Amino acid sequence: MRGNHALAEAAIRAGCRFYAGYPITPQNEVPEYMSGRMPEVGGVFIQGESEIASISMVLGASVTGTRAMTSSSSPGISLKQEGISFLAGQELPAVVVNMVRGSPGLGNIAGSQSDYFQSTRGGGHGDYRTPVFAPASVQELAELTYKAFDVADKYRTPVLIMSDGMLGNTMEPVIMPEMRDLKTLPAKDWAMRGAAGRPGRRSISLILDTKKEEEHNWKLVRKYKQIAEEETSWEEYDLEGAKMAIVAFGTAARIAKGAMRRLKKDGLKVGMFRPITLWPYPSEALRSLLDRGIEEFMVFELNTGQMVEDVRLALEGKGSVSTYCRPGGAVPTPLDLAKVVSTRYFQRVPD
Amino acid sequence: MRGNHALAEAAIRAGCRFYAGYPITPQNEVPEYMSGRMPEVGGVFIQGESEIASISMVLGASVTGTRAMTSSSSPGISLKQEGISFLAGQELPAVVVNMVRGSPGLGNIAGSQSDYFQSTRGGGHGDYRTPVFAPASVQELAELTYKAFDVADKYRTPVLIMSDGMLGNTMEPVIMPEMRDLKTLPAKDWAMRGAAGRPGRRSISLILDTKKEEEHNWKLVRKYKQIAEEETSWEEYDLEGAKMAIVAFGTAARIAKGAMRRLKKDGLKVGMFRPITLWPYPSEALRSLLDRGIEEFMVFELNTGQMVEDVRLALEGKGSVSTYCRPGGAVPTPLDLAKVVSTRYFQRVPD
Amino acid sequence: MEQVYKKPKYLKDVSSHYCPGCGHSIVHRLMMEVFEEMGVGEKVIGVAPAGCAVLAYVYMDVDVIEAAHGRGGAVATGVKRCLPDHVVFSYQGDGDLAAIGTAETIHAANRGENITVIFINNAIYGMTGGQMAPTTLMGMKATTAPAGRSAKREGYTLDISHLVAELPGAAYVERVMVTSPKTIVKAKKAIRKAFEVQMAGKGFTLVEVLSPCPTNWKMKPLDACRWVETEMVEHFQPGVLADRTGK
Amino acid sequence: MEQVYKKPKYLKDVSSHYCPGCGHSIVHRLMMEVFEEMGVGEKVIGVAPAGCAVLAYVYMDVDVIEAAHGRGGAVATGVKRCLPDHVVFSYQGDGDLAAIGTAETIHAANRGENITVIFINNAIYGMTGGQMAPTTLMGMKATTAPAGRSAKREGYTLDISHLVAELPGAAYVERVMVTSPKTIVKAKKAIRKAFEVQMAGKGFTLVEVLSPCPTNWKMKPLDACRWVETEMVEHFQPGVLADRTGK
Amino acid sequence: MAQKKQRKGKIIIKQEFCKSCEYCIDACPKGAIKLDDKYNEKGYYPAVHSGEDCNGCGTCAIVCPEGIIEVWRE
Amino acid sequence: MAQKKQRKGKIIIKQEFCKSCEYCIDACPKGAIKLDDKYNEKGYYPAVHSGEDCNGCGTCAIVCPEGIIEVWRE
Amino acid sequence: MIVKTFFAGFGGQGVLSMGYTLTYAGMIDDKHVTYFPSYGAEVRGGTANCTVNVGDEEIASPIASEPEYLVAMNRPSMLKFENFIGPGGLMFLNTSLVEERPTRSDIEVVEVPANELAKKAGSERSANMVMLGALAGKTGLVDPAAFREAIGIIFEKKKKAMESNLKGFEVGLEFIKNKGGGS
Amino acid sequence: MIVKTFFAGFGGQGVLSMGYTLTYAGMIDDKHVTYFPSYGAEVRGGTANCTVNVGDEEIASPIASEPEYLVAMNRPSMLKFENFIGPGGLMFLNTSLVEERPTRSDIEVVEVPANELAKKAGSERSANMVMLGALAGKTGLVDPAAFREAIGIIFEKKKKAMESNLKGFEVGLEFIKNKGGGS
Ligand SMILES: Cc1ncc(C[n+]2csc(CCOP(=O)(O)OP(=O)(O)O)c2C)c(N)n1
Ligand SMILES: Cc1ncc(C[n+]2csc(CCOP(=O)(O)OP(=O)(O)O)c2C)c(N)n1
Ligand code: SF4
Ligand code: SF4
Ligand code: SF4
Ligand code: SF4
Ligand code: SF4
Ligand code: SF4
Ligand SMILES: [Mg+2]
Ligand SMILES: [Mg+2]
Repeated sequence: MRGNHALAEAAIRAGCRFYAGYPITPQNEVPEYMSGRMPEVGGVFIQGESEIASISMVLGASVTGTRAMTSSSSPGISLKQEGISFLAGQELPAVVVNMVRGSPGLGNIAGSQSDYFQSTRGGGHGDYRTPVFAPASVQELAELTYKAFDVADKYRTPVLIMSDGMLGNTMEPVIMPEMRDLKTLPAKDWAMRGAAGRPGRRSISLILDTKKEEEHNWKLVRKYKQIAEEETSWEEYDLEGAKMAIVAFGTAARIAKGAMRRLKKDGLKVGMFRPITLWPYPSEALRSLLDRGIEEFMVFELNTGQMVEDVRLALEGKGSVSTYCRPGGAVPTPLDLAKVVSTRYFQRVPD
Repeated sequence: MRGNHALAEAAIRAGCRFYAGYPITPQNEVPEYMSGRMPEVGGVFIQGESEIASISMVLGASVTGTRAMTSSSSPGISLKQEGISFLAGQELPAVVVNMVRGSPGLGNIAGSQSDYFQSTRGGGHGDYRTPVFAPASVQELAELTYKAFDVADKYRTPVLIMSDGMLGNTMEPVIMPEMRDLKTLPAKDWAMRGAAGRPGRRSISLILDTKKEEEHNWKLVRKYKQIAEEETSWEEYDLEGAKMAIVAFGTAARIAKGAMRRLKKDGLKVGMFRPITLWPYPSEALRSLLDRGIEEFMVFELNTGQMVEDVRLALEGKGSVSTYCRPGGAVPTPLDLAKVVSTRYFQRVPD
Repeated sequence: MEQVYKKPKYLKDVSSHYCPGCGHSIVHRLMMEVFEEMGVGEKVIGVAPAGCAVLAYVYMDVDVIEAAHGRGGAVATGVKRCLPDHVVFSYQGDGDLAAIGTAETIHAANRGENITVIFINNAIYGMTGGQMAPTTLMGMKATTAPAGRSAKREGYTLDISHLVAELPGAAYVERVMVTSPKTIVKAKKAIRKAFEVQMAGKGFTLVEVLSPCPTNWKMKPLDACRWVETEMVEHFQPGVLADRTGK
Repeated sequence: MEQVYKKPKYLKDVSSHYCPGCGHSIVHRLMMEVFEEMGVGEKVIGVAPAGCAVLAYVYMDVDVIEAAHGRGGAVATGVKRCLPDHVVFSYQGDGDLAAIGTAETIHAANRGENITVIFINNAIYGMTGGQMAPTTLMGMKATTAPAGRSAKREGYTLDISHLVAELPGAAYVERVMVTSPKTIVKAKKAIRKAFEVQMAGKGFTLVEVLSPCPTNWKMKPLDACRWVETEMVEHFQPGVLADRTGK
Repeated sequence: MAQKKQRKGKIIIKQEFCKSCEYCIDACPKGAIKLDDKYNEKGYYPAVHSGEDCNGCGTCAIVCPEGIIEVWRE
Repeated sequence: MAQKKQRKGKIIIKQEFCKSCEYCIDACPKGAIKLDDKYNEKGYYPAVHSGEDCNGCGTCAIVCPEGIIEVWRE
Repeated sequence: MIVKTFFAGFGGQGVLSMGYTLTYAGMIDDKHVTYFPSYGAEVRGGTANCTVNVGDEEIASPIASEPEYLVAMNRPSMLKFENFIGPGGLMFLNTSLVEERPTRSDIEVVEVPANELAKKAGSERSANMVMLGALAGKTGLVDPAAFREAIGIIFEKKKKAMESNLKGFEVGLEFIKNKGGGS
Repeated sequence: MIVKTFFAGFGGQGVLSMGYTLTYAGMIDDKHVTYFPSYGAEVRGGTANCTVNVGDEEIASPIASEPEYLVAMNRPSMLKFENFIGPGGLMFLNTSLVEERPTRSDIEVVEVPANELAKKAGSERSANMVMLGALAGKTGLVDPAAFREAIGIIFEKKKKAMESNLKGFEVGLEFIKNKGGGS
């Protein structure tokens, strides 16, 4: 299955019954798939008049308790920032997919990770955070999308999927998660379905009283802490006995795996640490590598160097951090990376 | 003069001849002032139909070489993120003012610093950065706005002013910078004023060729490095011989000054480090405090804790960092802060 | 004696934040009366705007969602598509609906979304303090049009309801005012009609209410009402702008 | 022999990326011919859209700015207000102008901005691969309307030029097509008229061009032209929609 | 025609919510409402029954923005 | 009426830019254009003079999307 | 020393104008000053307030916690803000409109029948200036001459308002003197 | 081992369909596979390309650097992508439409007159499948039986297309056999 189709089908199976989105390459296959699939499962597909309208529709759908999703790519995601901030402020679940492209501006449509900051530091205004999932294969694109709906509902928060056109357009075999029976989804006692037998509800974010807004902010912070405790996720490859760790996520991690195979053949002890949640960032797990004797870290990102800040924050000044950054949609080969890694390896790792 | 008026008048004096904006509290006095003042100096004032239209108009004006500005507050700034990314990508100068309010969502209109991440980590998509100025008095609001136009032109980049409604609505005496003679402004040989006697120019950001987009990204990175070298700015207060440093910017720094007066009276050796540019962050200067014997840092922010990441990054794991964070538009008094600081001081600072 | 008027059931018993004589308050009350009379109050889901009516949920005892500025048409679309049997409205000011929300308004109408939009036209940005709105009359002063609106600088007074009425998806569009007993009774009828059309599933409905904003017009409430009846109606003629319910 | 036709001066001598028979190419050429004939080429500043014409600057040898998707009306406003004596145009597709850019289009027109908008209506999202546009005809299939556009699901075909024409700021609005020698000659006249009106400072001008997109319509180029002439014109009748230049 | 007997009515105004807009005063066909001469909590002179006969027509309730007039009729 | 003398014309098509849309072929009143039987660089069969007389009317140039037809007339 | 004054009342009472005049006078008197009005949606419903800080050193925060002086022009303001004042602070109360008195005993209440005095002086609208005169006389915060100059400048273009405002100010000043307060 | 194949031609030549069929066949043959088409604006102007990786281990990157095999269906593709191929790689060239030959000497050119063969086999449109047959026969990348099954599934609902495609595939396979290539 093509990545974008796998993502869309996984959403349907997770119980997504509302999709609104606006075309933009490289994720057009998501709305296209949804336009055909939603009517089959009795869900709603709307092509919004813009990304802003789309996320606003998703907000409306989410308030009714419906699992809802929108998807776009970098410029379109910028336009959704106000909406994401509102979803976070009103504590409404939703899944927002970003198939990142080379940027700033219109940029291009190649695979890129240049929206890392925007995704992890709330590109929208205000004190909020959103869980960010970064899949590295079409299989994981499906699985993490599926999971995103559960996390969104559990914590009443928008959840981001950060991937790119390379994964979205790659076709690979996928084992699809099972179709959820909507009746088995946990009830949402906050949802609005008309005020029969109870006073009117509200879903708001305007809190003029600064004391109450501050309380609301701290409440969100507590929630974010809980998410950090319960949902942080990463994967480790060949780190046992490794002398050096590549830190990479998503498409970059996939390339890194290829590089590792070459490096292994050449006898280098290089492992990889792959954050799956970019926020909450697996800082402790990464820091613990220091205790496991790894001092040398190479951050490999498809941008000019963004995640490296989280790596530095995690390592707290310890270890040595270098980067291999390729922005603008440039996608280096495993060999390119392997060369950079081995150069560094021989400079730094004592025999 | 009221902060928002001082800002607007300073922009006019800096040679700003195009303003487009959309009303939002707490910055309405900026467009209101501009609507009366622009016609007097032969400039253009437009109330855009939205924040998005406004920043797009600013982009159009900027292409013609006109000094141009827009202003808004948190939700409106979220809407401008796509436009800011385009300005950065097309390397167009512009000044964007954010009078931050308590958020996320509609939040409230009180003074807040909750858009620190958004401002310093490019809330828009892609690999770009924008200089961010954080004034701490009405006087500085005027001066930094004035300077912002020069920096924007020099580096062909959008520049952000990050302040809040407290400063924007405070009235204080101000000494205004002199009125610039437009003829003395440096020429913009890239500007479009019709293709007389030369081939057509373009101002674009779509770069489909990933190699070229990557080159463009690295070119921007070089520019950002230069800005970091030349424009980083901060202020130090009573740090000589201090045992503890408060790190605060903008309105928070102003409150901190009041707290310091109290603490000084009580004999505590507490100084303050105030970043004036939030990006580029004065990391080296902050780190150098370690060499000056300061080990204890308290970050004071009007949000749930954002700048503290830059402080941690700057200190590279050294020193001890605590925070006093007040989100949601809550504005503590100097006394509130002084209490928190002195508690920490007596816990940590050896006599 | 028999009680001939009492506060409608869905209007909460709290004092409002609206200025004296503000049209918002009147329209809130009319809507709640209509919901009570139609017996649909417990099926209503409303969308409140950024604007003076941002706190509508404080007064209306029905489910209310706060939309980002201008996005009421889209939020209401999301709600209605998920709950097609509920009564969904979006309540919006002129800045909200006709400036920043232009696209959302036009497209919700064009899709024929089966929702009702209550559009409070007070020719000004009320909440933010009297800036020019798309609906500000020619020559009228606003804090961002200190010399009075001129076509050359600020463009023309926008009749967005007329544009909406041109769209085939618009089932019912009427303009009313709330300035006197007579006009208020008429306004209520229009609001009721719009909700009835929605319940009948006939498509997009919009009621534009010419509404006094004494504060920003710097007039006494009664003078503001007279100004609506003499000046505003010159540009915004009350009446039915579209009725496609026959089909 | 005398040369009766040659490539216009402002059209660069490069092969375009447009598909065979695409209307964009024809309109580009007509515009460059008009600029040459009017002798204004060196005063022209254009705004290119996100859409198939995003690379317009590769072909047009005039100053060209790339706008974010849908923002042409606003970008052109910024340019024109700073350079009122220049000739400013915004070139936009139907998705760009009538979906995401609805507000910018309506308000630029309503302000009577003295710019010219060239609006390429091909009833589809060309660049992104054939998704539904606001202008997609009823029953027509698109990749996001696989069952064909239905009013209930996707709403109605939007005639945005008609809405623009209703606005007092719109000085001249005409709809043309580029499907045959005759219609192309007419289209060129309309484009020239619009730019002349702009030069005379009379306000907002818009020329909508019904334009074949053989690729996404999955037709041969000539069939696409015939489809415009028979099907598209049913909903989008060519002609002058507004002419306020007399005033 | 015989003169119609004037019906009798009664109104109750929740004075503490009144904002002195005078809509009811303007609308009342009987001149049965006037402004009080004492400020209420909010600082407005609230509407009050003027002493003239009320006919219970309800017009005042129709125009009151605050919805604070209750009307009774025989 | 006397028969008008047919004017003579000539066209030059920049074949390597032609995309085979056939607009010129359809538009030519004289049937003076046809598709070549060899692909060009881009992979299209480009338009080419068919051998019929051209009258230099310029219609083909008006319709050509690529703007690659030059026309001469006596 | 920094002294904080908080003014509150309904919109129509010239509350912001009181604060603005004090600020201006402070500037003329060569003090550090900040003026911070309530703004935005708070203003709906007709209440208004503002904070003025006057001091001889740089002012840290323009908003007031525990202001030294509170000016309450109406009853809701008195009730709402009574607890704001720092211990030992003064409340200037417009007794023309407020019958009750605050419940706190650790503050001093300066009773000024501002509307009555203003009406007597010729225009009820200058009740705010009467109050300001009382404040000036009682506290000596800023030199009365600076107030007169400030009023002169602020109302430069509205001669009639200037005169009635000046008159109001003097009446307030006089009232306090006779009352025996003042510094 | 991972083997990368890059397909290029104009839009009408069924280039993406070639890649898709190979991918599907690889899956049936129990291999790791990825398929990555050109997408978006690249597609304007009528060119198309895609990359298929087939391997017996997880595939790191779905896009191809130095593909082992290049299928060039027309002249521009040959010119543009000739330098992509890794040393020792194969170029499958549609000689029906390309007269020139690549200049590189470190690659092997497999000449397949795909259009002619397809025309002979009944439908010029199946030239892509002829080429795919040649690729399958020459490289042994995936079992021909898997290709047949893949074509059967992909064109399940279009019997006529299925038949002519199957025929084209066999013709290509046959052609290579006769040519003496193949694994
Ligand atoms: C994105 C965004 N921009 C601007 C604002 C500020 N804002 C709030 S309400 C409003 C306009 C109010 O005018 P209108 O819609 O006419 O409503 P009214 O108050 O007059 O009823 C504005 C500009 C906002 N909240 N969000
Ligand atoms: C904010 C944003 N959203 C979406 C896109 C993707 N996009 C580019 S062009 C386009 C629409 C193209 O359709 P149209 O405007 O009709 O132009 P055409 O290609 O048909 O000429 C879209 C949705 C984008 N570039 N930016
Ligand atoms: S400002 Fe105007 S619209 Fe807003 S509450 Fe007051 S009168 Fe009503
Ligand atoms: S996709 Fe359509 S609009 Fe775009 S270039 Fe091709 S034919 Fe033209
Ligand atoms: S009910 Fe009628 S008569 Fe009685 S007070 Fe009200 S308006 Fe007047
Ligand atoms: S209409 Fe209502 S609010 Fe207005 S004066 Fe009468 S009772 Fe008071
Ligand atoms: S100039 Fe006229 S006659 Fe000659 S080829 Fe062109 S269309 Fe035909
Ligand atoms: S019109 Fe132009 S592009 Fe089309 S076939 Fe003729 S020469 Fe070629
Ligand atoms: Mg309004
Ligand atoms: Mg289109």
